Amino acid sequence: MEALALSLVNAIPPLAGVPLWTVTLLLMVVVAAVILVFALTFEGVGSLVLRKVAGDIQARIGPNRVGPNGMLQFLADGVKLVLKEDIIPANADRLLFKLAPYFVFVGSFAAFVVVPFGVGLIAADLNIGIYYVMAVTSLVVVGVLLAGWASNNKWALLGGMRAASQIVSYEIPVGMALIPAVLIAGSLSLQDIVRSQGGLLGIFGWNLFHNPFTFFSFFLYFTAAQAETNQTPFDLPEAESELVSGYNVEYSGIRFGLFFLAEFGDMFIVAALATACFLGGWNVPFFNAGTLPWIWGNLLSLGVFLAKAFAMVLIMMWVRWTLPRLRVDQLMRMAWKFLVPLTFVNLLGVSLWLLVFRGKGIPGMIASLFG
Amino acid sequence: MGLKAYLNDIVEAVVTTAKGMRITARYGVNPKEEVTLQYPEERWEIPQGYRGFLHNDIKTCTACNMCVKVCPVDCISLESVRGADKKMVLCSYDINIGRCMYCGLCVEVCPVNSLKHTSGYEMASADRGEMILHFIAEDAAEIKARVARQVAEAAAKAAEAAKAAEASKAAEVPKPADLSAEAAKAGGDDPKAAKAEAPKAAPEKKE
Amino acid sequence: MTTRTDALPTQEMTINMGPQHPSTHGVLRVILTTDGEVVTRAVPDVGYLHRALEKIGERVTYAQYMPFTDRLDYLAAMNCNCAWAWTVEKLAKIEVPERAEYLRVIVCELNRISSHLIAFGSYTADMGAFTPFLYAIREREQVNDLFEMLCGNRLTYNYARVGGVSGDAPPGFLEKTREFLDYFEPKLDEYNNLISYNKIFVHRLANVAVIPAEEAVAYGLTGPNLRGSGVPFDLRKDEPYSVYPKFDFKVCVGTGERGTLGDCFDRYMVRINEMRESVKIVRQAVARIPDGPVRAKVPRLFKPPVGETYFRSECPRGETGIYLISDGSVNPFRLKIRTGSFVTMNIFEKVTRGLMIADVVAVIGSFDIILPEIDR
Amino acid sequence: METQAVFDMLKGKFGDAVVELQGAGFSPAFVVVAPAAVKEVSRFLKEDPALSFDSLMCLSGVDYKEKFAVAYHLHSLKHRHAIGLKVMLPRENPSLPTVDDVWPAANFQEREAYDLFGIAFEGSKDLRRILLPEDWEGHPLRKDYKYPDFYHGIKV
Amino acid sequence: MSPDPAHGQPPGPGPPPAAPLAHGSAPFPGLGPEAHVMVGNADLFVNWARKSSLWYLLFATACCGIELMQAGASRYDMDRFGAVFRATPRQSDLMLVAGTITHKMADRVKRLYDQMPEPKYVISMGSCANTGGPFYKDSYCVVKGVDLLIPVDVYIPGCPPRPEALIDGIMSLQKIIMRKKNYGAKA
Repeated sequence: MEALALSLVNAIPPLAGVPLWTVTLLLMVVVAAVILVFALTFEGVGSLVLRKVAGDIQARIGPNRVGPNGMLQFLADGVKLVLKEDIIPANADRLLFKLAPYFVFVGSFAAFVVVPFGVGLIAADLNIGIYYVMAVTSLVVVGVLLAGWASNNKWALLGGMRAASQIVSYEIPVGMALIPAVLIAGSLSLQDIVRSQGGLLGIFGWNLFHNPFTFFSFFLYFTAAQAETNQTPFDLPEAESELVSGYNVEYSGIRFGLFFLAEFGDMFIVAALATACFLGGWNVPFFNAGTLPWIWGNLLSLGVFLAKAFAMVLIMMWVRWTLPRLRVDQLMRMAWKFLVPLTFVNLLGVSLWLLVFRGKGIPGMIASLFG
Repeated sequence: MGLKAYLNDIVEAVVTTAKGMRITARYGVNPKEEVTLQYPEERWEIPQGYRGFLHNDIKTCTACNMCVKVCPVDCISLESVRGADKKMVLCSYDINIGRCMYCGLCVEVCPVNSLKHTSGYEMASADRGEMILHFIAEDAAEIKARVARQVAEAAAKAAEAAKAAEASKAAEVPKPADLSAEAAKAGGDDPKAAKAEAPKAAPEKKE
Repeated sequence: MTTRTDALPTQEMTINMGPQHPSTHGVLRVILTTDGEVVTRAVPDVGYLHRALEKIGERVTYAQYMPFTDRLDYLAAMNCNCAWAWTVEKLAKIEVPERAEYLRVIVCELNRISSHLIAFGSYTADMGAFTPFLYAIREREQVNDLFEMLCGNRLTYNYARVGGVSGDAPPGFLEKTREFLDYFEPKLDEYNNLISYNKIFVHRLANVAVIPAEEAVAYGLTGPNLRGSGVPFDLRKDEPYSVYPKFDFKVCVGTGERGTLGDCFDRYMVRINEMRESVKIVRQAVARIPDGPVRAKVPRLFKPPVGETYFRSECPRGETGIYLISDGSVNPFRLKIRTGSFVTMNIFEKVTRGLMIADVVAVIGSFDIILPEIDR
Repeated sequence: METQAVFDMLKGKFGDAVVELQGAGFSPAFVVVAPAAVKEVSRFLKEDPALSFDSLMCLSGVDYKEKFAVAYHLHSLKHRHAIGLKVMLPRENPSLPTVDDVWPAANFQEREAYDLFGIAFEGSKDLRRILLPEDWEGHPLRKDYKYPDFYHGIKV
Repeated sequence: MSPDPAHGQPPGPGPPPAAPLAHGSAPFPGLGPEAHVMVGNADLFVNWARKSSLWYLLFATACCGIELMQAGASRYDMDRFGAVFRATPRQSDLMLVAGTITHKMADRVKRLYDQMPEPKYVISMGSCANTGGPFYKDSYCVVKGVDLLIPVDVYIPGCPPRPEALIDGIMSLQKIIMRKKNYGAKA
């Protein structure tokens, strides 16, 4: 960010007199605002799309009366939630009750910072990008647990406990499934990982097709991430038909709205990580977007990235509307007996592969065969 | 758990999930599978004989009271007086569609088919009182007064025309009959009997 | 899990589930005592929909009671209508025209399909898959359309009458029924592919709340719940009434195909298979329905002879038995309705012990209870 | 097995505790037994191999105006026969032994009879009101039941 | 419990009629007549948002509940109007009383209503909720109309009402919501 500020100061002479840190700070605020707007828009549109997809799958239409073809549905929902009475139950722990939604929202929103949207479109290219995402999204579980505890409602408490155990368990397979991408790129930075998948091989340069183990890794990641974001079949913390509404059962108005938004934010983060680590990120197949002028290159790569991420989100919704829900012990069983061992085996496989073939993937080997 | 069973489990899970997702995808992409009826614009064609809100054609209604008696929930109330021509005149005929259970028993017993189910079903209202349908707009008291006048006129005419012997007969007031017993007798399968019966001069109200 | 509990003092938690809970199928209330997620005791508290149907029965005439039977089990109103008609006919020994009996069988079996569709759909919704529920309702709408065509209402039909049915099938009804059956039968395979054999779904149901056959009989379970335990007892076959003996169909029983005999999956599967059998029965009935009148002559204010009778018929939720005492007047003297769901709830506390909270939902769904039947 | 035969068998075993057979106009026929003997008779009906009435279909309270009664409808899955069992009770403090240890199915239905008729089942493992709220007054299915005017301030 | 103003209000049929905006007197003194326009637009927007997003409480007690489900299902699809079900009263705007309310259930209904956040609306669906319906005459334990317990905005007759009738009821509730004055109206 400081580098960007420096270049900005150099580019615009009137800024030379201003202290560098103010420019940096201003830039940070602007970037944060842009990302916030993006996140909110995505979350709003996401909720609409979710309902539309549900409508399609369930042989009906979905929202189509509010605004043209139902496009303003999310706006109406949002405005209504903001204007709703904000109830804090009498026996709730007021401070924690108020705090919990912010934890959840911040947890999901802060992860947007390292999402590599384009060639140069990343708010902070941290060199520990993946770690950062894993760490920050874990804040969500704190919020959910707080919400469950503070509501002083047994359904909420059960939901919170379920969320805690679930997210803690599934962190491991999620992390393990992402490590192959790190190994191949040799970096934890998401930008580096995306760049490592570029090149002349087109879609075969993606980590997904690097070797059989990465291929499986992608699906393991996808499954585990579905659980991380509490999507059906792993939506136990909310479990409408069991826990009424789970951890957010006592929340109303905008506080509930924050949970609601965070859910879609998480969804996008997961999809973005999958895109960045396995599906080539913003890389345009057979084309190097970096060679274009800055603005066009970024726009093109942004478009490609969003298309991939949205496709992933759609698949998540599709799964959500198809599958039933696991039971809590089966959920744990699945994490510890299936996903964790399998991701470890995969990791071992990828490491061996990289060792044996000196970092080359199958497409790369085939390409080198043909010269 | 052996390795084979372990792997089998995974394969089965993947295969059955894929099967299910294929089905939902088919519905998702095929717009022809959509069955939604966009209600206010598109409407379901109501079949013949649909049991919607009740409607009484008061012109043909004979105030026989059959519908009132057969109604299991007492949602019909009618008030009638004997008119000058010895026929019953309806003073009020109300149906509380907020209580009605749309069973159709009253329509079945109506001897002159004046009570019918319409195909209407929309009558959302903000007021509970709006759910009571009044089929006679005029005030019941007014009708009663008018009919009483007519009866009195007719009686006077009859008194004039006939001599003292008849006059004494006209003055006699028929007794209000025990309706349920009479109707029970008249019940059976002969609606005519039910119609002919119910000789009552006193206005009879059932609620 | 259990080994460490003595080190850490834990407390049991009492949770109130219902009466307003999405998966109690109405207003059932269950008082759960749980140790974490494990249910140590689940006591059902019913009566939130007690509407005094038996008392009403003593105050209205035999014909007037017909619409109230619609409300006895609103998912299978036709079956309840016919059960009432059959009971009164048995008491008063009224001969019913054959066409009317055929029509009754057709509507009963169609209603069984639509009722099982709700059972199937709401069960999958309880298990977290909402889409099959909507598919099931989509098919159910078509049955509703058929009934609407036949008797003018979608849910509370009031179709049967003492001595027959309220009206003959309108022209085109039988053809439409056949069309529906042709449409519906393949859908069952689709359901099976979509959800029944889904790994997660099977895992949720198999080996949960196993009820052995003797226990099922002792606790008075009937209908699909009894057959799910492997007891091949179906009143349509074993105590035949109406024209059921003329049809060829199979009694579906649980086989324990994915777990233990008598678990939730068996009860679920019995319903799915029963829909297929119902389709078979309706097909035969539609093909063979004779011509003739549909209503015997019954005086409008009819008084049955003095006597007591008990008639039971196979409703979608088990046996609906009506114990009717007549004192020769126009009103029933005493009317007791024994319903499948009410008796089934008796075993609820026993089978839910030691299950998890999510399983309690599964058990409620697998019994396919409906509250007006429990509470009346 | 025919009802008459069942009745004779019971009469032979229990003597005067078996009061009468209600046959004509009753379907199924009822064997009327004395209140005190109902548990033994039930157990015998269930466990005798020739009878083996293994399922209790229906248990109903009845208010015959001058008397209360409890009617049991039994069915045997093994022999496919059915019978009724009836116990006449006085109007004052009607009570009889429970049969829920013979047929577990009886519990809920006994609770219902208790709730709606006020018939007490001695030895029942859980005899509480089942359909009506705990603080409801009276037993509504009795013929002399008067509807209350208000319940918790809401007009009935 | 919710600190909602309706608590002390005696339950009566329907909401109090929306106070019409007093003409002549500006809602915000000193702002001049154009404040009318502003307030009017804000009202319009807020009401639009509220009517377009009626999340209803899944509160199906009896027969009408099935029609409620069918109205939310594929053929009638209440989601078109932005009406989706929520399982918890805290997140619902609309309580669809679908079915018979017994005396045993009565205080639950009141509690659920109290738990809903303002602004909240109630639709009484079907004869049982309207007046007690089939159980009006002889039933000792049915509440004769849900408006004895909570204020009702819209009544839908029918036993049970068709899904179309329910949607019609929701649309008339939307009309009622659009007429409400939130800002500037003197209480």
